[in-house]
Amino acid sequence: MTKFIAKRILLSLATLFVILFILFLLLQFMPGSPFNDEKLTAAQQAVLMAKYGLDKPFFIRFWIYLQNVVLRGDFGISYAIKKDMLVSGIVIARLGTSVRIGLQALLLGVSLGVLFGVISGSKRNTWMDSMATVAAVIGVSIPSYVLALVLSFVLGYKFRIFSITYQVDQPLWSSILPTIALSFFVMAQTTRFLRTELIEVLASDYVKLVDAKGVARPKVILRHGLRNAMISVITILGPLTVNLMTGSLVVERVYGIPGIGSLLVEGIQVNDYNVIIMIAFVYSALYIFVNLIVDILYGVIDPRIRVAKGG
Amino acid sequence: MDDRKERFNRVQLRDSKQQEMLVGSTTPFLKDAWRRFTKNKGALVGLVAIAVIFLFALIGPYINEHAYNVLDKIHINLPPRIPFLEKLGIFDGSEGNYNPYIEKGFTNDYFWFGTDVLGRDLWDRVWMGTRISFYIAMVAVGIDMVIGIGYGMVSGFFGGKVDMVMQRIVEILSGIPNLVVVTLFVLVLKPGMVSIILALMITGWISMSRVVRSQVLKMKEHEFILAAKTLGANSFVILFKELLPNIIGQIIVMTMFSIPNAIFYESFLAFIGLGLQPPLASLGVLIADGYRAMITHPHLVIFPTVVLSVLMLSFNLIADGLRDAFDPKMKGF
Amino acid sequence: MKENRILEVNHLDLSFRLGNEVNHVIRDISFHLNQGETLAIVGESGSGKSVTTKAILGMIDDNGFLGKGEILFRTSRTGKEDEIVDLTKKDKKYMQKYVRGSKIAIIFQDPMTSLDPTMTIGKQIMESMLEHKKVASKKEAMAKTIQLLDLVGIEQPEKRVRQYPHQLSGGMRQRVVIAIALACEPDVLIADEPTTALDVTIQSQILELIKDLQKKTGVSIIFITHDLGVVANVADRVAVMYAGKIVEEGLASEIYYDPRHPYTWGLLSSIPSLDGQDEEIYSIPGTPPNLIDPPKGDAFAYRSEYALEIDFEEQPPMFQISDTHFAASWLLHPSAPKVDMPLVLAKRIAAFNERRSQE
Amino acid sequence: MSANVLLEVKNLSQFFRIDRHTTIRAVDDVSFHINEGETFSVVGESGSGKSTLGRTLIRIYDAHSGSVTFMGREIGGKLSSDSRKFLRKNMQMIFQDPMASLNPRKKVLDAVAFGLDINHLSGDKNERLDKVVKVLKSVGLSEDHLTRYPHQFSGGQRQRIGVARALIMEPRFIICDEIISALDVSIQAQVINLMRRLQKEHGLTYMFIAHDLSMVRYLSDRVAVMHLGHIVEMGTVEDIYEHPLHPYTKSLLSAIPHPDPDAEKDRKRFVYIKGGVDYNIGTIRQLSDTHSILATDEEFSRWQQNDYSLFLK
Amino acid sequence: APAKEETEQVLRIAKDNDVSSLDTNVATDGLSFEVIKTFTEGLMEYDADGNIVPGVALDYEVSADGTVYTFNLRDDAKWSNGDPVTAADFVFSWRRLVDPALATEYSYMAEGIMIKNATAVIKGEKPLTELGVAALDATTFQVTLDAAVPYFIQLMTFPVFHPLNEAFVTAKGDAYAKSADALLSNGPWVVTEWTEGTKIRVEKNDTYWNADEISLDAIEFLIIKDYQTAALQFENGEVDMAKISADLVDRYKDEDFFETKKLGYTWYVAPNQLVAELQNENLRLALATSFDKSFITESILHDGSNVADYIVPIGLATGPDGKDFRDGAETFLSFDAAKALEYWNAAKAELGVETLTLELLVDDAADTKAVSEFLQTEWQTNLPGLTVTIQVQPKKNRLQLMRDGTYQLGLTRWGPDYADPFTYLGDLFQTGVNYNYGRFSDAEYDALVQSTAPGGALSTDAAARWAALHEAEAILLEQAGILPTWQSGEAMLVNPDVSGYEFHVVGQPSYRNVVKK
Ligand SMILES: Nc1ncnc2c1ncn2[C@@H]1O[C@H](COP(=O)(O)OP(=O)(O)OP(=O)(O)O)[C@@H](O)[C@H]1O
Ligand SMILES: Nc1ncnc2c1ncn2[C@@H]1O[C@H](COP(=O)(O)OP(=O)(O)OP(=O)(O)O)[C@@H](O)[C@H]1O
Ligand SMILES: [Mg+2]
Ligand SMILES: [Mg+2]
Repeated sequence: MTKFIAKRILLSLATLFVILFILFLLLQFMPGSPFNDEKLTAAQQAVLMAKYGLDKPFFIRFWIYLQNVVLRGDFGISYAIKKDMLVSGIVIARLGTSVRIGLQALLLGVSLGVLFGVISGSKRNTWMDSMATVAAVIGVSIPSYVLALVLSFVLGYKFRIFSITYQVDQPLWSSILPTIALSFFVMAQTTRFLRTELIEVLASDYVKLVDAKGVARPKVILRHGLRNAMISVITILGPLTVNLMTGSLVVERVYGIPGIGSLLVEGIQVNDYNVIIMIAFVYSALYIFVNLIVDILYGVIDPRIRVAKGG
Repeated sequence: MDDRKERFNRVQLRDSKQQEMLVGSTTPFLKDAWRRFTKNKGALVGLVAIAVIFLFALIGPYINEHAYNVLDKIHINLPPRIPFLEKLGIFDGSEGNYNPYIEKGFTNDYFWFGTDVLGRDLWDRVWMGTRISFYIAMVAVGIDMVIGIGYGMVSGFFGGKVDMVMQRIVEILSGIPNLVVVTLFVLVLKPGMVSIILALMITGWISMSRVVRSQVLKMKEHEFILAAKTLGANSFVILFKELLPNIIGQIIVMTMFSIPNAIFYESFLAFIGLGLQPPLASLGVLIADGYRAMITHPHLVIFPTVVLSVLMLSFNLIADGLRDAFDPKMKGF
Repeated sequence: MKENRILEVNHLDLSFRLGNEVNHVIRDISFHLNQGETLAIVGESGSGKSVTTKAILGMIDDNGFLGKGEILFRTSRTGKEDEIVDLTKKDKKYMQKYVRGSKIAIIFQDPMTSLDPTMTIGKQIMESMLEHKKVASKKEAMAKTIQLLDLVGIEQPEKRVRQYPHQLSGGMRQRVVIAIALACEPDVLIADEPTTALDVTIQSQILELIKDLQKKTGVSIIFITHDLGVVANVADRVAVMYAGKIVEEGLASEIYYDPRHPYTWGLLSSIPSLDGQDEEIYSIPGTPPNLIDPPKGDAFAYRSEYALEIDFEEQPPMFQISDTHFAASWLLHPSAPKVDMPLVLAKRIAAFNERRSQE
Repeated sequence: MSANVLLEVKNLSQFFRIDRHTTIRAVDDVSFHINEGETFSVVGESGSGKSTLGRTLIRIYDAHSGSVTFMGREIGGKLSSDSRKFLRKNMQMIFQDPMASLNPRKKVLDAVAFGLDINHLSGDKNERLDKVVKVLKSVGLSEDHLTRYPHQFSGGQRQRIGVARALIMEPRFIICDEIISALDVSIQAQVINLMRRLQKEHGLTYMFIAHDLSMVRYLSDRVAVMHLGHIVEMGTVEDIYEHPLHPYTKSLLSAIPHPDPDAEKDRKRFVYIKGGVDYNIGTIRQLSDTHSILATDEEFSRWQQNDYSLFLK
Repeated sequence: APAKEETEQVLRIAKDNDVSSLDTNVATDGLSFEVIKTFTEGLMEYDADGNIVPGVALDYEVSADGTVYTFNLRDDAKWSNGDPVTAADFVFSWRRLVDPALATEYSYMAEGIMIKNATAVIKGEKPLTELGVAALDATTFQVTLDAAVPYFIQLMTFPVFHPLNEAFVTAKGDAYAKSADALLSNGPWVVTEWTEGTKIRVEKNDTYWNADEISLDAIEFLIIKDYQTAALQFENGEVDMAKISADLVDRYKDEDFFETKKLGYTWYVAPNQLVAELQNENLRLALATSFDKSFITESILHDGSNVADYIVPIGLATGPDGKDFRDGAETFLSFDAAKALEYWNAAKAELGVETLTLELLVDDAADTKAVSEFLQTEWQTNLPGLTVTIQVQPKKNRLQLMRDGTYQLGLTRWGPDYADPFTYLGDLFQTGVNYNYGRFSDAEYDALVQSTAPGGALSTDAAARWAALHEAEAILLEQAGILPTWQSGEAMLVNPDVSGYEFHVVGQPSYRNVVKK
C-alpha cells in the first residue's frame, strides 16, 4: 500500500508540474497586465513590470517561480488584489473557509443524497421514489445563484432564521445557508447516481442470495446494497468534492464568503497572475489528492481493487 | 373426457418453422428501446415538455406584437400581465401592492412575461433565449460528442501505452480548474458564441470520453469483437462498425446529461460576465441579468429560470428514461 | 399433506407481466419433496425451474404474480409443534423471518456473482446465523463458520474466513455459497444449478460434497439442473419440466430406465452414447414455446414426432404409471397407439438393464 | 501421414505479463499437429489455456514464441498482408457464448456477410445475398431470418449464425472454442450434428475446445489434454479414453457424470493432487505412434506401473 | 441572529469590493483610500461643506510664484504609538512615494503636482534627497514645485501625500501595512481588525488630536459583493449604509433611507479616430446626438446620475467666481434626433456610403451592458443604415484595447484626481496623452489647454484660465471629439439614524462628523 501511495504521489508531482507549466503558459496569453489601472501610463507600467520581473522571458520566469515554490514555498506576491502581499497568506486565509464550508456541504449533501437515493432506489416506482427523483432532478436544474438568493431571501430575510452573510466570528452558524445552497447539487447528484447504482446492485445475484438468507430488508440494503453502490458514487464525489472545497464563486458572492472561488475570478479579472496560479495549483493539488483518497477509499470499500493495486 | 379414437391418431411432425418459434419480439433494438422509452411516464413528460418549449422557441417570439430587441422607453420594468388570467388575480400586472399598468395607464397593454429595464418584452426574450440555449447546447454537445467519443474510443480500444498517455492528458486537463481555462479562452478570443462553444469543448468532453472509454473497455472483451478480428476487420472497422453501434445507447444517455450541463455552463459564464454579446440573450444571460434585480422585479428571473429549469428537468428526465430504455437488463419491461 | 413430505406445491400458477403482455411461466404445476430426499428438477433453459424455486422462497421479481395454487411447507417454530403453512399466503416479513435462510436455503448457479465482493466470506456466512439468532454471540458464529468451511472442504478455514470472494477460486466460492446455505441448518436446500458454471472436476467434487452433507444433516434437497448426468448422480426422484409444467415425475431409476414422456425421451437421447460414434445424436427439433401465448393442448406436441391429434386440443392429465411414477402424455392414454421410444435410447436402456441384471 | 498434416505447431508459448512480478504462462511450450479432415479436441479444466491456444493460432494474439505452419505456410511470426488474408480465409473460429459473439446491433444478414464485406469478397448485392442465404440454409436457418437481430433467436439458432459466419469464408480449418458449453442439452445435440454434417460435406478440419468429455469422445479423432498451459497427454480418442496414463487425464475422466443412476451410485472419483507434477521438468514421451505424454522418467515409470499414489486421491 | 444590543456607536458599511492595500503610498483604489482616510490625516482635510481646511497643518504659506509651499504643522498631532507627527514624517512619506525601488503606481501624482525633481527621481536619475520636499524643523514642512499648480492645496487631502512614521515603517519592513497590527494611525480611528475578504474595523483613536470631536466609536467596512445581499442585510438592520445597483432602485426609491448622490465621473463614448469613418465629424456628431441620454439616467440607472451634455462634471470644481464650473456654462451635443439625422445624412454623403457598421466596446458590468444595448438600438433607429455591434469585455481588456487603439467606439469613464477641470480637459484629450483613447487632436485645443496647465501662461490668472477651460471644452465637444453620455450617480441605502456623513465629488467620504443615534 505504501509503495502504491508513494508511486502515486510521485506521479502526482509530475502531473502538478505539468499543470503548473500549462498554467504559466496560459497566463502568458492572457491579454493585459496586472498593472492596468486606467490612470497608469505606459512608462509606469513598464517600471512595474520590471520591478516584479514580469518583463523577463517566459522560461526564466517559470524557472524562478519554480525555484521559489519548491525551495521556499513562496508563491509570490499579489500584484493587484492585495498589493505586495504574499499570495500564500491570502490564499491560505481563505482556503480554510472554503474547504470547511465545502466539506460541510459535502457532508450534508451526501447524507441527504444517500438517504434519498436509498429510499428511491429501494422503493422503486413508488411515490417516494418519484418524489426523490423529482427533487434530485430539480436540484440539478436550478442555477445555484438563484437558489442561493432564494434561500437567503426566504430564510435569512423573510423569516430571519439564519444569517444572510457569512460572519467570521460565527463561522458555523453563518455558514448554514451557504452550506445548504452548496449541498443541493451534491444531494441531487448523489441521489441520482445512488438510485441507479442501487437498483442495479439490488438486482444482482449476491443481493438475491442475501435476500435468500432471510436477512431483513433494511440490512440488505444498507450492508450490501449501499456499500456496493457507493463504489461508483464515490467516483463522481471525487471531483465534486474538489469543486466544493475550492469554493463556488456564486455562493461565495451571494453570501459574502471570503473563499478562494471568488478570489480566483477576481484574480482572473485583474490579471493577478500569482493569485491565479496559486489557486489553480491548490485546486490541482486538491484534485489529485482527493483522487488519491478516492482510490484508497475504493480499496477500503472494494477489496478487489486493494489486491489488484498490489497493496 | 372425450375418448374418440381418432383424436389419438398420430400426427406428422409439423414443418420446422412452426417448431422454431422465435423467442423475443421481432422489433429491432432501437424500436424496442423506443417502446420501452415511451412506457416511461417521466421521460414522455420530458419529451413533450421539450417539444413544447422547442415549439415556443420557434414561434413564441412571433405570436405577440412585441419583439425581443425593440426598446420601449415607456413600458419598462413591467411585471407580467396575461389576459383572462388577470381576472383570477394572478399575472394581473401587479408587483406587491403596486400595479404599474394601472398607475401608469397601460390598461390595454399585456406583456405576458413582463418587460425588462429597456422595455423589451420578456416573453419574446425568453423564447429567443431558449433558441440560443438550444443552439449552444446542440453545437456544444455535437462537438463534445465528436471529441469525447473519439478520444474515449481510441484510448479504450488501443489500451496500453496509448491509453496511459491519453489518460494522463485527461488527468492534467481535469486538474486545471475549468474556470481558468475557460475564462482565458473567452478573454483571448472575443467573448461570444464561438468562444463559449470552444470553451465548452476544452473540458466538456472529458466525462463523455470517460464513459465511452469504460464502455469500450467492457465491450472489447466481448467475443464478437474477437470474431470481427478473426474475420480480418481492422481497428477502424471494429471501432466504428462494431463498437460504436453498441455503445450508442450509453452515448445518447450521456449526451442527454451533457445538454443540461452545457446550458448550465453557459449560464454560469453569463453570470461571471463572459456570456454572449448583447443584445443576444440566452436563458443564462437572462437569468444572470434578471438575478441582479431579483428582489425588485422577480419576474425577470422567474420566467427564464422556470423555462431553463423545465428544460433541464426535461432533458434529465429524458436521459433517465433513455438510460432505462437502452439498458439491456431492463429488457422485456 | 402426507406425513413424510416436507414441501408440497399444488397447482401453482405464476406469471410475469411484460409490458402489456403476460408471460405464463408456471402453469398448474404440482410436485412434492419428501423428508430427506433429493428431488431433481430437470428441463431446458427457460422451462421455469428457477422461477418455481423462487416462488417457494417468496422471491419472485416485482413484475411476477402468483395465480391459483398453494405451496405447503411443514415447519416448526422453535418449541412448537409442526405446523403446515401455505407459503403463498405469507407476507414478505414472515418469509424473511421464518423461512428464508433458516428453513429453506438456496444455492445459486453462479458462484462468481453470488457473493458480495465487498464483504469477507466469514461475515457473509455469519450473517444469516446472526440474523436468525441461531448463535448467541459473534464469537460463536465465527466458530461455527469455521466449522462450516471445514465441513464444505475448505482448507485452512481460519485463514479463509477473513478473505474476500475474489481471493477464492470458483470451486471454493461455490463451497462458500453452500456453507452459507447450510449456516442455519435448514430443512430444505434448493440447489439451483449449483455446478453448471464449474468445470467437470470441480463439479464432481461439489456433487460429492452435497451428497455427503445430506448424509450428515438429513437435509431435503431440490436440485435443479439440465444435466442428466448430474441428475443421475444426485437424485432420488426426478421431475422433468417443460414449458412451465411438470411432464414426468418419478424415482430416478424410473426416469432413466423407464421414461414415458416423449420429452424425457428426447432429453435422454440427446446425450451422446459412449460407443455409437457414427450415428447422429438424437436431438429435439425446434425451440420451446412462447409462453406469452401458450399453445393449446400439449406444449411439447409441436416438437414431438409422437404427437397425437388430441395433443393440439387438450392438455394431457398426469397419468400414473406406478406409485411414484407419473407422466403427462396422451401416449399413456389407453386409447393411444403404441409407440416406441427412439432407438438410441431403447438401445441404451437395454444395455443398462442388461448390466443391472448382471449385477 | 505428414502429407495430410494441415497444421503443425512447434513449441508454441503464449505469456501474459500482468505486472513486473507476475507473468501468466497461459500456453507453455506446446507442440502438436492436426491432420486434414480430422477433429482434434483440446480438453482441460478452466484456465488451462485452451482458449488462449486457439486464439494464438488464429492470431488474435501474437505468439510469444514457437512456430505454426498452416497448410504449408508459416503463420507464426510477423504476417505479410498476403499471409494474413490467406489466414483469414482459411482459418475461422466459432466462440463459446452465442449471444456475446454476435454483435447485438447487427442483422443476421450483415453479421454473416461480415467476413465477405471486410475482405471485399462479397461481390455485388445479389451475389452477397445469395452466398448468405446459401450458407444459412446449410446451417439450417432460412431466408426469413435474414433481417432479424441476434436477440430474436434461441441459443442454438444463434450458435448456428456463428457457424454460418465462419463458414461463409469457406475455411479449411475451424477452431470451435467451447461452442456448446452455453447451450442446453437438447440444443447441444443440434449444433453438434450440424458441425459433423458440415465437416463431412466440406471436408473441414476442426480444433474443438471443450470440457465436456463425453461430447469430446463422441466427435473427436484425436484429443489433447491440457493443464496449466501444457499438453500433458495426447492421443486418439481410444488412447485417451480407454488407456489414459496421465493422472490428470484420469481424474478428468473420472469426473464425467453419466446419465445412469446405478452407475453413478458406485463411481469412484479421483482427485488430482495439485502440484503433484512439475510440468516444466517433464518431457514428451511417445507411448505409441499416436499416444504421447508429458512426464519425467520417474513419473513415467510409476504411472506405467499404475502407481498413482503421489498424484491422485 | 438577533441584532446586537448596541452600547457603542458603530457604523457598519457594506462595500462591494475589497481594499487592495492599506499602505498610503501603494493603495490605488477608492475603498482603500476611504479606509486609509479613517486612520490617517493629511496636511489638509475637507470640511462638511467641501471646503479645504487644515488637518495636520495648522496653516501654510505660498510663495508669490506659487511654487513654494511652507506648512506649519500642529504640535499636538500624534501617532497612535505616541510619537508626534513631524515634518520628517511627510518628507519620508513623499520620498517613499517616488522611490523607484518601491515603484508605486500613484507616483504619477507627485509628477502631476510638479514637485521639483519628481520625474527624475521616479526614473531613478536623481537620488531621493533631490525631491523638492524638506523638513525645515519638526513642525515646518516645505514643498518646492516646478511650476504653480492651482489645485495643489486641494491635493494635500489625498492619502498618498499623508505622513508616515519612518521608525515604524522601517521596523515593520516588508510586513508594513499588511495586517492590522502593522499599521499606525494619526487619524480619528485606528485599524483594529482586518480580516481577509470580509471586514475591516477601525476604532476610535484616543491619541488623535481632535478625538473629542469624533463621535463614532468604530466603523466596520463589511465586504459584501452582492448588492442584493447587502440590501437585505440593510433591511435586516445589519448594516447602516449600503450601495445598491440600479436594478434595486425601484424597490427602494420611495423609502426614506434611500439616497442618491452625484459622483465626479463622466461617462463618454470615445470614437476612435484611427478608424477612417470616425474621422468624419458629421458622423461623430450624428452619433453624439442621436441617443436619448435621459432614458439612460432616468430609466436604466436612476441612481442620481445626470445627463451629460458636457465633459467636466457638475460639482467638480468651483471657479474664481465662486460658482461651479458648470453653473451657467454651455451644454453640447444634446439629444436631438432630427439634427442627428441631418448629420448622418451629411456623413453618409461625405463618406459615400449608405450603410455603415460600427462596433461598440463596453465593460462587462450590468449597467454598461444595458446602456450599450440602449445605445445600439437608439443609433440603429435614429440613424437608419447604421449597424452597431456590441463587444463586451472585462474592464482590463477593454482598457487595453482602447489604449492600443484597436477599437471603434468605446464606452469609458474618467474619475477626477483633483477638483479642477484640468483633470478632464488636460489629462485626457491633449494630443498624444495616454488616456486620449480616441486620438482626438486639435491644435487650438492643445494650445488652450497648455495655457491652463501648471506653469502655463494662464496658470496664475484664475479667471482667464477658467475661460480658457470653458473654451477648450467647447472645442472638444463641438466637433464631438468624444460623445459625453452621463455623469455618474450612486444610489445608497442609509440608516436614517445616521447623520453627518460627508460625501465629496472628488476625494473620499468622511465619517468624522457622523453620529449614529
Ligand atoms: N422477471 C421476469 N420477468 C419476465 N419473465 C421472466 C422473469 N423471470 C423469469 N422470466 C421468464 O420465466 C421463464 C422461466 O425462467 P426460469 O429462470 O425459471 O428458467 P429456468 O428453467 O431456470 O432456465 P435456466 O436453465 O436458463 O436457468 C423464462 O422464460 C424467463 O424468461
Ligand atoms: N488477455 C489475457 N491477459 C491476461 N491473462 C490472460 C488473458 N487471456 C487469458 N489469460 C489467462 O491465461 C490463462 C489461460 O486462459 P484461457 O482462457 O486460455 O483458459 P481456458 O482453458 O480457455 O479456460 P476456460 O475453460 O475457462 O475458457 C488463465 O489463467 C487466464 O486468466
Ligand atoms: Mg434457472
Ligand atoms: Mg476458454
